[in-house]
Amino acid sequence: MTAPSDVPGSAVHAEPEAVTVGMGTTIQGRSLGAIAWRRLRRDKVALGGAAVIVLLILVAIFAPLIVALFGHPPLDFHYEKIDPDLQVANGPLGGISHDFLFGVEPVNGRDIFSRVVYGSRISLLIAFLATLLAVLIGAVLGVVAGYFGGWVDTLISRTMDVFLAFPILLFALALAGIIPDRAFGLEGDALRIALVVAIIGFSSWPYIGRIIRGQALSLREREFVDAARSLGARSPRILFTEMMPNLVAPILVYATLLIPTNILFEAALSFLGVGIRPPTPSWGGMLSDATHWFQIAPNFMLFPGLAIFVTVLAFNLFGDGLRDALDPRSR
Amino acid sequence: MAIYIVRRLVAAVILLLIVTAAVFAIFFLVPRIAGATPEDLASRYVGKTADAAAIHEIAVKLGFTDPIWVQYGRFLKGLVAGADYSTGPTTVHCPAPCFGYSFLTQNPVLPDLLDRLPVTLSLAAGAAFIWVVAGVATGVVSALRPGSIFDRAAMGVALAGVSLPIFFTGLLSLAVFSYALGITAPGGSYVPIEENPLEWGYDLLLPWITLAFLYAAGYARLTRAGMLDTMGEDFIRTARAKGLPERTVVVKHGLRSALTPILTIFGLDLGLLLGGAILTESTYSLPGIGKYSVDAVVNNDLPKVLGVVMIGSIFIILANLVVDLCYAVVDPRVRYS
Amino acid sequence: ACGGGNAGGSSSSSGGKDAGGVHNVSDVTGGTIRYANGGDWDSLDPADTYYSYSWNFARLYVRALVMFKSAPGKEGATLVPDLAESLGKPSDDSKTWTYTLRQGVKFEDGTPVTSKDVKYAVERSLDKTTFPNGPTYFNDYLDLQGYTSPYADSDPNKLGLKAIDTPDDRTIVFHLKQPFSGFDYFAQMPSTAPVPVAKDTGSKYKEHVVSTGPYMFETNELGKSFSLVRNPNWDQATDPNRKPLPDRVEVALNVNADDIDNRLQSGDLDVAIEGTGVGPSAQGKILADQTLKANTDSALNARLWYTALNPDVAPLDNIHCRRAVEYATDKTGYQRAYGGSTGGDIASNLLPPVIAGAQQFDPYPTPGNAGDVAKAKDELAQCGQPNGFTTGISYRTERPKEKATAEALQQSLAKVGINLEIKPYPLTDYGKLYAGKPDFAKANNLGLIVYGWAADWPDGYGFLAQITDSRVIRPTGGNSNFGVKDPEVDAMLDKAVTTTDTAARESMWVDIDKKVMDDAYIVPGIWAKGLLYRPKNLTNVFITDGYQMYDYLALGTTRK
Amino acid sequence: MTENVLADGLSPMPPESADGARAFLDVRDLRVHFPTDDGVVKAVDGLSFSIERGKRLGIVGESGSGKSVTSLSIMGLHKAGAAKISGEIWLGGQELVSAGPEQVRKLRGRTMAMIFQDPLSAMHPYYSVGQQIVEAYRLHHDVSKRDARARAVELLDRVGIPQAARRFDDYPHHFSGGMRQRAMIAMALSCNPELLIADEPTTALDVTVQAQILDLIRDLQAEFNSAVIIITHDLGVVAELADDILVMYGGRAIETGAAADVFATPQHPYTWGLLGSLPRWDRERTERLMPIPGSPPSLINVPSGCAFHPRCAYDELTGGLATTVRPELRAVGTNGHRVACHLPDERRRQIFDDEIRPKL
Amino acid sequence: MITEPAAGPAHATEAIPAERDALLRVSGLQKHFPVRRGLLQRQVGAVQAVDGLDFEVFRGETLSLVGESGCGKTTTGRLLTRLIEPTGGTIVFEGRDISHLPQGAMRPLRREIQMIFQDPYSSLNPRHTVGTIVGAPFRIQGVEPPGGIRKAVQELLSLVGLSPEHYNRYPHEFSGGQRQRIGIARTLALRPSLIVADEPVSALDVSIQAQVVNLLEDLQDELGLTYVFIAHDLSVVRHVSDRVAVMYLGKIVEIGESAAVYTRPMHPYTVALLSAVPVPETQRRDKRERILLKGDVPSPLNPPPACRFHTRCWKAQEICGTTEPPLVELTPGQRVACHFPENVPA
Ligand SMILES: Nc1ncnc2c1ncn2[C@@H]1O[C@H](COP(=O)(O)OP(=O)(O)OP(=O)(O)O)[C@@H](O)[C@H]1O
Ligand SMILES: Nc1ncnc2c1ncn2[C@@H]1O[C@H](COP(=O)(O)OP(=O)(O)OP(=O)(O)O)[C@@H](O)[C@H]1O
Ligand SMILES: [Mg+2]
Ligand SMILES: [Mg+2]
Repeated sequence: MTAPSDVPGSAVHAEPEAVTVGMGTTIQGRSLGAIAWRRLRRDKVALGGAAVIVLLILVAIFAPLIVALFGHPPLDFHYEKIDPDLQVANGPLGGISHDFLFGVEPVNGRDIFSRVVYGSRISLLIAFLATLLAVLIGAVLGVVAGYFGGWVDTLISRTMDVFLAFPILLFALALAGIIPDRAFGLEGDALRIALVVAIIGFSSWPYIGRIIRGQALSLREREFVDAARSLGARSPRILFTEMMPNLVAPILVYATLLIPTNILFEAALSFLGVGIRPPTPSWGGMLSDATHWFQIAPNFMLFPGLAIFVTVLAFNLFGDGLRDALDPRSR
Repeated sequence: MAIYIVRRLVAAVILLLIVTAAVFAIFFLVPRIAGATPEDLASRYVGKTADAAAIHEIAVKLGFTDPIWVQYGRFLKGLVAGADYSTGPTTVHCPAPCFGYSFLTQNPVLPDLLDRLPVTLSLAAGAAFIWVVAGVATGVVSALRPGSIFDRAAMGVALAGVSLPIFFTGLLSLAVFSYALGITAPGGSYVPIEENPLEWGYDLLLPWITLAFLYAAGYARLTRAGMLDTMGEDFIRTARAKGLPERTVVVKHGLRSALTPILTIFGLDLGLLLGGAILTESTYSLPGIGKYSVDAVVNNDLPKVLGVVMIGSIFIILANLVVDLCYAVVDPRVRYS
Repeated sequence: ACGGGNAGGSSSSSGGKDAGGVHNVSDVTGGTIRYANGGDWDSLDPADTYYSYSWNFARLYVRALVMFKSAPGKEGATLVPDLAESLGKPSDDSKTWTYTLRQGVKFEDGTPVTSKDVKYAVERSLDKTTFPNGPTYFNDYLDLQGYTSPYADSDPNKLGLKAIDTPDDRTIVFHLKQPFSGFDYFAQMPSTAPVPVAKDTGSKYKEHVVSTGPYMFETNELGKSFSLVRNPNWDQATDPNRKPLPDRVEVALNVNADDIDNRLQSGDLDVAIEGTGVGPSAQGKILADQTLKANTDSALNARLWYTALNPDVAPLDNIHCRRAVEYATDKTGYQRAYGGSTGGDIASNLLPPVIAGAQQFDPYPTPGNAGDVAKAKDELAQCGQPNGFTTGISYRTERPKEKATAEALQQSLAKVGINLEIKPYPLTDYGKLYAGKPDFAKANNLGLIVYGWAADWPDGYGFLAQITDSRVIRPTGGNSNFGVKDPEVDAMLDKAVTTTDTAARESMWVDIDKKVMDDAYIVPGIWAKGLLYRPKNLTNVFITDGYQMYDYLALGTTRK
Repeated sequence: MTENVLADGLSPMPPESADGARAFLDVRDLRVHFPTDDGVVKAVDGLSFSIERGKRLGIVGESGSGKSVTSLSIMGLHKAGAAKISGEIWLGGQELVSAGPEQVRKLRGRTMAMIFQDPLSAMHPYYSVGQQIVEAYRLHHDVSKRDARARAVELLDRVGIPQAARRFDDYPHHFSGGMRQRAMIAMALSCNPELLIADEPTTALDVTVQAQILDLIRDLQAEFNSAVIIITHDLGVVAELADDILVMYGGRAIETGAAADVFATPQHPYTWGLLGSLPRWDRERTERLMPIPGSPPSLINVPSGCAFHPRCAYDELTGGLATTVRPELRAVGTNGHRVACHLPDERRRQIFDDEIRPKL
Repeated sequence: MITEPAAGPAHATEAIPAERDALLRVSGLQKHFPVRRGLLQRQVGAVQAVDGLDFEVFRGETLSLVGESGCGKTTTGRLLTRLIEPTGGTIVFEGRDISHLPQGAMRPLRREIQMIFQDPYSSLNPRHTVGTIVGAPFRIQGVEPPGGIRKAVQELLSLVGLSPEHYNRYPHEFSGGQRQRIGIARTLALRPSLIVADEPVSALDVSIQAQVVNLLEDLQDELGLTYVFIAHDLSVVRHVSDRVAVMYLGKIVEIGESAAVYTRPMHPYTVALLSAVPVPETQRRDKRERILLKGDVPSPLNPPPACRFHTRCWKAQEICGTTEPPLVELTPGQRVACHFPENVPA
């Protein structure tokens, strides 16, 4: 028995070292997350997006502080800044000055800067919550549809079709007119936020749902699912322990990409007058107010519009980067 | 093929029923759950002053006192058999498919809708044309030179495009092009194509571009990704191995398969254009379905809302059907027998 | 600047020949006048419409018994006979009113108009299920005896209503339940314009109204546009009131308001038909530009923008709390919300100056109209709410100015500790389901209700009846009186309507105004003005006090 | 010797065109490197071989040893940016690495053609099988559509598609795996290429169909007298088909020679391992197989010296040479049998005779 | 355990004891996958993936299933492990009919029957650590091994030739062969008596394949395992199996001692199959008699009637297309389903 390939010792407890020799160099002990992080770190654009997002979140959180430092309370009127006849700011540039960084609103002279700053709270909060809701519904239903297949899948898929065929913007408009002032133990802004979150969440889950269903369908064909079943695992375990961890990456990516869509959605709702109630500032609401003024007070339209644009762009950039980083196919 | 189409149409009708039922239920049940009585609902349609008796009479006339399924049944019956409506001195027959009469204006809904359809169709068709051509062309050129200056610039613009809300770009371009520079038509301009095609195009130019910009950006991104994917396929390698010139490889082998998924998305988008149309028509105040539907919803005029939903859903379903048929033509693997 | 009752307000002169408040005097005929409406028309059916611009315009295609004179200023608020030979002849108790029709008036198809056609028109206007939009004065005042509608009428000629007699083809007699001295105002409503029973298609009649006026319908696309052309069967000889100049009238519906303003300025349009004045953007542009400004008129409307204080909602049930609000309100903010001085004058009481006999007084004066914190706090203390209180304020979602009002009130009331929660409701259901429904308003704590009211016609009754009479408050909603519930006021109203002496009647309206103000049920905001833009080619342009906008009957154009 | 090599058709290290006689395909010191996120993948790193027309060369080696990369380099099918290619590839007297892409393109399909492993994904799903063959044919021949069609039908018939004229209009998904592979072959052969590269042409097929295809390739090659490179990791297929064999490991050739020689007297320990780990059904059952321990090398951090040394049982016998110096191909015996191994020939022969041969 | 009365005669050859102990007995096993189309998902046909299998697996042996792609090998394996429900026939495991046991009742039995999967890349959950993967059987079955799960897993890892330190690593850090070892370790965790290995080495490189084959053999010796070994590589099958069953289109055409089948194949299909296998040897290449079959394997959706091989068989006659040949024992221990078998001893 000199054959070197027959490593001496118990044949059953076979050559652990020998096995690892070749691979020591081949495979570095990096998790998928680490690989993704490495790729992401090199993606300057995505990082830029992430930086802007972080900045925006900070702005939203510290809005009172920022406004205290650079602006005026968002609800305070500044009649002295307004030409009583023309209704717009005295002087050129819509009242932009070191005191009012973005100028003032027509009619009442509120500080556009601080309203944009406070508006970020509504936009981000609603977009995050709505995305969370959409992801929760979409991921659970998607994975259930994909895993169980059959009539469960048919039912869920058709439901998604119906949701997608539904004129959701109209529905939102209608619902907002019907919902009473107090409902579900909520009132005021909280109720409006809940309402908008629900509308957006319920209308955007099928997008996530479809993707997750597709992923679940292909995951189900992976043999580790069979392996778990052959060990006697029950469906919940397979769904949540075996499949879900593999869906975290796509869910994360599509959630990131859904956030900007939802920001736009929220803005559209506010624009059509369904969103949050005055005087609480929101970007879409400001744009809606600005429609009557944009010819003589362009700054009133420009700044909330740019705020939406920058936010959405940042999320899109980051989302794209994240997808590229987490998707093994991408370069 | 015929069987396939019939089957799809049957499925489409079922989907339509579900969607309308859902709309019906929402618009009826939600107010009821919020505590509204049939009279409350009717009181919306009684003018400035009416006493309880008149309100009740209207509630009966509009059928609010019936159970919801009776009302929905009546709606369905109107679709297949037409319906009779009292105008006061006489009853008129609204021939099938009857979408009902507006609660508020007492106008039949369908002619109103058909009247406004050309505006929305004009808007949609022009925008779709622009965005497909611009988006796909940009995407292909980008995909052929990934990482090039053109690619980066195009993708940058595309990303900006998908990040801009329609109502913002709309207002902005109105402010700049129509009011400041005066080179495009002001908001609210619309002339039917059969009256003056040139004027039609001129009036719709800005709305088209605004609406198309959003989608074109998306399509450029999609096309680029699709092309990059396809160009990595084995059959592209085969085409190259035959010695085909790169242009043939790209156009005949690459683009053809890359475009199929875009076709699907195009179908979906066409169907879902209503959402975009609502915002564009609101921004440019065009008298189309989008604006009509917003008014209908604001006035809680259910027959109108249902009509819009029907038209919208039919549109979605037709678009999907057409796309699927195109798909079958383009991709022999899904050809149905 | 504009004194009470002085019609037309301030008007700037333009290039054309102006005389007696009329711009561009001309009797050139021909051409097309193009109108645009920012919204939809409630209805073109004379029985089913309730907008002043609509009544103003309806005179182009139908003739009611009586009409507002086509004349500038105050004269425009006087009634003249139209279809009738003279104004109504009341019985002694003012319960019976008789009119005699002119001879030779024909429908557009040449059929002669008879008193039966007028009776039928009034009958059908009673049917509120078919014609929900129109006013209900006839329903309320005629002695109906259970009559509901000609469509439910067993009479073969559909003329079963006992409250109206037509003793012959030219005479029509109205019998009222209660005396009413201002019946001619009812008779000027388009619902007295004759409708041939054979041509009546009920709710579809609006698609083709049979004309008696100088113009008739050429095309009519509901919700989109319609056009009028000259009516060959209209005879100038029968009509001393009208001098129709243009050959054609086109009206576009549902055009965006900002676009209307822009197109007026570019000459694409002639008249914004609603007559409420240009939007904020255009106002800013126009006021900043002297040449544009020269082409404007400021119309003082019979309209009050106000905020009702709802006594159903505590603590506004206490008069002192209501008065605290009166004192705390910064009226300059209110005015800014409506566009500054261009949008209207600060109102100190209810009756707009344009209403005959109206007087201006200020029961709650504050320095510079900017609110008086000290007095408000004092009232609050008397109310037992020294630290203020919290209540809701409602407004109509689609009205940016009302939104601005709510925000401005929120600001100014906060200074005395009154916190407002802002609650927008959709315009169409505001009166029917929300603010105008007492239960709802109470349950949702709508202490302040932002609203506006315009007189149906410029007299005290037309202005006050619907907002101060407690008996018009219906628990089912649809109210415009949000809480003036005072039997004394009701009694004063009853007395006024039976008073035939005009001067006495007018002073009674002022008393009611004072009483309501004293009880602080209403915070008057602005007596509205509209900044009307008048393109150069428009001729015979003047503001009539009858409708407080351009008189559409008189307009002509130089553009062919 | 030169003559001998040419007669063999295999000349791993032919003289630098000393007398102008260069093999039909001559690959010299080919290096294909892919820069990636993790480092440079040296997929092929100094590979030389040649083949004459009328000969069949089998390239074997395990997954990732650079077989496909080599064939794609010859065809010029690597993406311009992704791969860094150096060395020389001479085909019929023309150098391809330095040639312009348009020049190489003109050779593709006509002078050299390729059969791919997975015929389903390698054919365009939207065009009929016939169209795809016609496309290749008409590109290089100025013939009418009808003539091209006739030619395609003839080819389909030739590769054994029943009712070729009728199947012409079928799409790839209508064909079974074996038929697709036949159609691929028909497509590749449509222009009578002088060099045919078949990259794992039978891996996706069943044994019985594989036998049919191998037969077909052999017959056609004899008929057209082209040079054929068969790439596979199935030693059986090579033994069946190839005249010469090239064994690759870690992007390099480690043994090459006439097929008979390599199977009869394999020289490299890796080749031994390959043969030893194969179970044989036509022989008596041996108790245990002789696996090669460890796993294939990383192509980014290729082991120093002999790339096989971490898995080699005899690397100690080279006195450390194996871990430091990269062995070059050296001739052993006659007939151009060459091996890249530091073991002294004597020692190697002894090990083979004593330890290996009995177990094979 | 209940000793079964010999339903199918277990025949003695010199290597195998007379009355053999059948661990698993399969009779008439069928699996038809319905093909549904249309709105109502009407069944328009069935893929007859497995259509009437009879065989038994003896304790401690390796039975191999060979055949071409799509002939139903994997389906058989999944039926035996009851990952799918048979359409017909019975599976008797240790005397217990498990063919239609509900999943709940099947759970405890899953400790006894385990499966090794073909693809080492897809059979391990990429998001779980090796420890989680190999420990999963304990957790799922609620078994607390002495010394804890971690210790048990580490023992298993060293049993299959991996280092216990690999416990916290993820599958992507391992090569294909190592991954297959991880899969095997998981299979072994509950000490099953029967292991169904579905092409356990097909995805591996030749050089690695042998490591795994050796490991499987060693484990069988050490732990007394019984294997049902599914493969299409005839050489590997020959190497590992005691008996072999040759499948064609959902049916067993020949089954017997592997030595006998390989040296004296009786079914024409087996003969053709063996002749088609390329042999890594050049000397004999031109001398070997090769039987080239016509055409491709027909679709199991619409298999040929009677003898399913008759469309490709060079010996086929009329009867082959009309009468289905039964699986009969022509020589002891070797059963063949053919009307005209080859190599029949005189
Ligand atoms: N475009 C590329 N970018 C980076 N690495 C690549 C690229 N193409 C191939 N490689 C790497 O080059 C090495 C050799 O690949 P190649 O495809 O030639 O192997 P092979 O011998 O054909 O293997 P198989 O038998 O699996 O087909 C592999 O490690 C592969 O990962
Ligand atoms: N879930 C399923 N639904 C429908 N048909 C199936 C299903 N699973 C397998 N089949 C079909 O059953 C037949 C047998 O499949 P199976 O996977 O058992 O073959 P196999 O012998 O394992 O083949 P391979 O060697 O390719 O793995 C095939 O035609 C396959 O398409
Ligand atoms: Mg390869
Ligand atoms: Mg299988």
